[in-house]
Amino acid sequence: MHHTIQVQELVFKYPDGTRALDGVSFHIAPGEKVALVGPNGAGKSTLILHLNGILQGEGTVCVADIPVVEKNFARVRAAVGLVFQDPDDQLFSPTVFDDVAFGPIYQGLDEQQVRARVEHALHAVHMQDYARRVSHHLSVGQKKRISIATVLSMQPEILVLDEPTAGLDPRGRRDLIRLLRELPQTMLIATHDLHMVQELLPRTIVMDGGRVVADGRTSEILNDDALLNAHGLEKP
Amino acid sequence: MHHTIQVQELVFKYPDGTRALDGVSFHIAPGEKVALVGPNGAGKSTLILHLNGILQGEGTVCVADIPVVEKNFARVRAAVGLVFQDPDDQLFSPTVFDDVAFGPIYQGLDEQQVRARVEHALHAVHMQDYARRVSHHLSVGQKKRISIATVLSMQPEILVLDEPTAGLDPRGRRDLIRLLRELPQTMLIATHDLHMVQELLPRTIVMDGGRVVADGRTSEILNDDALLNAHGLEKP
Amino acid sequence: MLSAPLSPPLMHIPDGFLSILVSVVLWIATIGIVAVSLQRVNRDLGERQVPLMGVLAAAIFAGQMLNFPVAGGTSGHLLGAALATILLGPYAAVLVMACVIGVQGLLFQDGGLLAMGANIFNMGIVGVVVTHFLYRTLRNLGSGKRWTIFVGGFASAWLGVVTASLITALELAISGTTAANIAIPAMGGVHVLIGFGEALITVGALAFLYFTRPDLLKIGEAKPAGRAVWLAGLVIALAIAVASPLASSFPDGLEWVAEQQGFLNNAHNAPYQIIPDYVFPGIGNAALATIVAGVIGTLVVGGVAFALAYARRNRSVVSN
Amino acid sequence: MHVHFLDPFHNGTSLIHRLDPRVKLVFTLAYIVTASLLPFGAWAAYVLLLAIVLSVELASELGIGYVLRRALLATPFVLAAVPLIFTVPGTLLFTFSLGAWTFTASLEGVERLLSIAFKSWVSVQMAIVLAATTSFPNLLMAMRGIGIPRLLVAIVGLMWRYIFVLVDQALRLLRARAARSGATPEMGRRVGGSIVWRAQTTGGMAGNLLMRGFERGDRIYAAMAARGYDGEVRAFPLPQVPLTQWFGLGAAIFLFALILLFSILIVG
Ligand SMILES: Nc1ncnc2c1ncn2[C@@H]1O[C@H](COP(=O)(O)OP(=O)(O)OP(=O)(O)O)[C@@H](O)[C@H]1O
Ligand SMILES: Nc1ncnc2c1ncn2[C@@H]1O[C@H](COP(=O)(O)OP(=O)(O)OP(=O)(O)O)[C@@H](O)[C@H]1O
Ligand SMILES: [Mg+2]
Ligand SMILES: [Mg+2]
Repeated sequence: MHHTIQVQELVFKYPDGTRALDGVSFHIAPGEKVALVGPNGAGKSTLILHLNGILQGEGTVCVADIPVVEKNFARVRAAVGLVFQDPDDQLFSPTVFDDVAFGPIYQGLDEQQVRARVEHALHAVHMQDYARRVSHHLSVGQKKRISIATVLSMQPEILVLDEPTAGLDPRGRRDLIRLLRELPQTMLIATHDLHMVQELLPRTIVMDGGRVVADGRTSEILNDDALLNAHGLEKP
Repeated sequence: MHHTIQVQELVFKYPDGTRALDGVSFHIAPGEKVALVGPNGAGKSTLILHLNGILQGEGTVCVADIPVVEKNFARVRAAVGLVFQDPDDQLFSPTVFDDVAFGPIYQGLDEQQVRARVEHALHAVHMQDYARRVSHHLSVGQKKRISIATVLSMQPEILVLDEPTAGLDPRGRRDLIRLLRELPQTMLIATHDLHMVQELLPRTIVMDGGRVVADGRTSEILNDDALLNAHGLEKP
Repeated sequence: MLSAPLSPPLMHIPDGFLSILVSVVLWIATIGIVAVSLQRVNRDLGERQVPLMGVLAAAIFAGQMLNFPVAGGTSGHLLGAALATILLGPYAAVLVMACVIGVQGLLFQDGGLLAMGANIFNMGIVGVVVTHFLYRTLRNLGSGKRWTIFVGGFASAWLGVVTASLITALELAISGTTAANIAIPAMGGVHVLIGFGEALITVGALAFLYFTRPDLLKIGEAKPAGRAVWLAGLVIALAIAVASPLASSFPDGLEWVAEQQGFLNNAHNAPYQIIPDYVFPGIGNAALATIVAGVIGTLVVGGVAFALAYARRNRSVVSN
Repeated sequence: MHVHFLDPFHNGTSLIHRLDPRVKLVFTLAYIVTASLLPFGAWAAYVLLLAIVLSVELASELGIGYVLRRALLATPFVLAAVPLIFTVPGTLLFTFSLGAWTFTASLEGVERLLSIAFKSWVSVQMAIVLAATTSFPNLLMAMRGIGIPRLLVAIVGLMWRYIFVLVDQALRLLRARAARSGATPEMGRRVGGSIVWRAQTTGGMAGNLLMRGFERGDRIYAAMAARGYDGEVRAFPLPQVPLTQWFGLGAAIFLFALILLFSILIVG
């Protein structure tokens, strides 16, 4: 299967009239790790919510070669693992186990398979001892890891993360970057953390005002002072 | 009046037994701008909440020469403007105007004075056109500015800010630093942003484990690698 | 510091205060109404209901911690039934309130378990139905103008609280655990005041939402209420009609009663004089039974204590 | 800031902690029903009930002091039953007058008041033990086990999860308000604003919480949808209750029935 993301001429207006996406197009190849950067309100989160059909705008979105339209939602959501910025939005079940098992249960796996998936996912984020813990009594960094486990357990081909390092202290951030480097999936990461972009993600897409204003090699983009200044960014 | 902060042998335990402050003493002279740094859980926020009596521990705290004890709370809170880390914690009224007017109305000013105060405070943060907007629907950086206006309108002699740059995009952060530099008040700023400390604040207090472990010129402290490493900090 | 009470001092009835008949009847009524509400909410809200109901129930729970000082050391609190009804419509509001009251009882013993049916009925269902009834009527009378949101919100929040308190007192009286002619006016009286706090906060919340998210105020209006709600409203209105003449004659409250009673105790030492004269109420044949029970009880508790001590010693031996 | 005080669960490994949550829930309900059904003044039965709850407290290793302290929370409601002293007819104890009123206390009234207080006291203790020895996820399981609809259980589960988030938020809003409630007295003004303004501000905070609730509800829905949620609540089947615990529960209910029967026979 082709773990690609294709977005073409995507336009989206919020009900109150805010034109959050204004003709966005790009293409991500299998296995690529891509950063999505831009100032507050650029439309990054809005774009991400289109990648598995939570929002639907005009234009076409294809994920893993499946068009993101109503009848494909189940398949699309199995293919794309979405991690939201705030782990409190992501972890809604009473225990860590329930949360990580949620996706596999909805995929219709039987109990034994679900347990195996959960164990594997928690292992990947080094949280295997926390299955019985209650999600809200964990630290922010731990919640972040569990959030990632909740999508890993669905074994998606593509990972989409919204500001994964926000709110982590330096050590927690470093652990997370290491974890993301180990994972083999195609990745799209929206972030303000340009240091992480520099270290982890070879390609960068810059958005502003609902449009893609630059797309290219991270090393080039982060050295283009004029571009960075024009879009509220700063050299790391 | 003397816009000082004096803290002597302050000890505080949370109800669950956590000893968050373990004998903290320092003295800030009028007009000084001081950084408060240290790893997660060092006790920075806890200390700040003592400066206007929201928490009360053993030891003495004097602010603008007023002892922070129950009967002085109203005066202390008029003298110290506290800005919390998350602007969503700071803004609780429907419109920006209502929020900035809360302090002055509480102080018992008449309508005209309140209006003048609000206008002046919004002007200081360059948000004079936003008075009628809904606080909740602004960008993070704009909310941060409004948060600061809510305390400026009370005309405090001392500003205490908890992690003011967290969650801002690079441009928002730069604007905020410029604003803080312009303000004449005595300032104590708790932060993880050592770049800002370097630029803005000539003096630094380092906390760890509920104690002050260093207090001196920022330039010296930020060059003391042994100290920084020992307390989970990194040279900017 | 912010030592907030887990819930406002309201009418959460603990176990032991309602007769089994009243408890069971109200449990059955509550289960029926909650079941109908579940079905309706399922139909109207679809798959969004679980997250939305859950988080809003948590928000109402948390909102009950918000208070503001009123004169004389008391404070105004939020109960939330009116707000939930106006925002969500009656069915979803019943669910949200049932969850809030259920969790308060189950986790914090704020209200009993056997009495939970009654508590959900009083604070959830009665509060919701009365609010809905009055709010819709006022909105229609004012032909949906903006100010009717606030006037309707104020009046219905106030009436919701007062009615719920009267119904609570009525149930206690029917159970034989209080005297109707004192409890009903006392509960009603204090909640006439508490109701103002509720009403003011409700209007403040509505104003906030009107400014920030006016679309939210329309969710509750989307569906016209079914006949069931109007019928329930009628029944409750009748109950008020019966109870209110009593209520108006005695403007005191539960807290007032509390203070006065403390005062009475101190002034007259009343309860303490009883014991010396009469050793223990029900002396006679029952006394023997009590002694026997006491002996058995001591043996049971002592046995458990001994068994535990023994088990623990064994455990520590093993772990060594 | 983190609100731990909200979670009444005390981790432990005692016998009571290890019981199946459904057994505990049914046992607690049976106990409370028994207490409610006992006639007024059945002191022998009350003592037995007290012995049972004290034994359970001992076995739970929570510490009797902890339970008794928490049980006091429910006492203010006893005031509702105080008028009984004066309204239940029976043997005259004493009279006194207060202003225009004369109060006449009766022995039967006092007995009834004490009975109600006692029943309520032991019931609340048992409920405290249940909440303190059963983690909430297990209580949810027990709720499913006794037939509460899955949908409702799911809503309660989510509610519990977000109580911590939103109570934290509420406390922070209160803190923000306190921080800006400052005034300098020498100006000689009336400080604090009017009551209506205060209430409006508080209302704004409540509205704020609700709005965040709505917005968070939307985001959680998105998170659930992203993991395949389609409106149906799914979960693993419940595990079996061990046979010994079934027997234990049966024996306990039988004992309750005996206590009830005898006290009704003796006291009437
Ligand atoms: N629910 C909503 N209703 C109306 N407008 C919205 C909504 N959510 C976002 N917007 C608007 O859409 C635009 C894009 O927002 P989005 O959240 O996608 O930005 P972002 O790039 O993720 O910003 P940030 O870096 O702050 O996360 C902004 O102008 C925002 O105000
Ligand atoms: N409400 C509370 N109850 C119990 N312990 C608390 C509470 N709030 C904070 N603590 C504890 O007190 C200590 C100091 O916390 P504080 O919030 O002051 O740290 P901080 O220096 O502000 O950290 P950060 O950089 O993460 O903001 C920590 O160990 C923390 O876990
Ligand atoms: Mg975003
Ligand atoms: Mg802090």
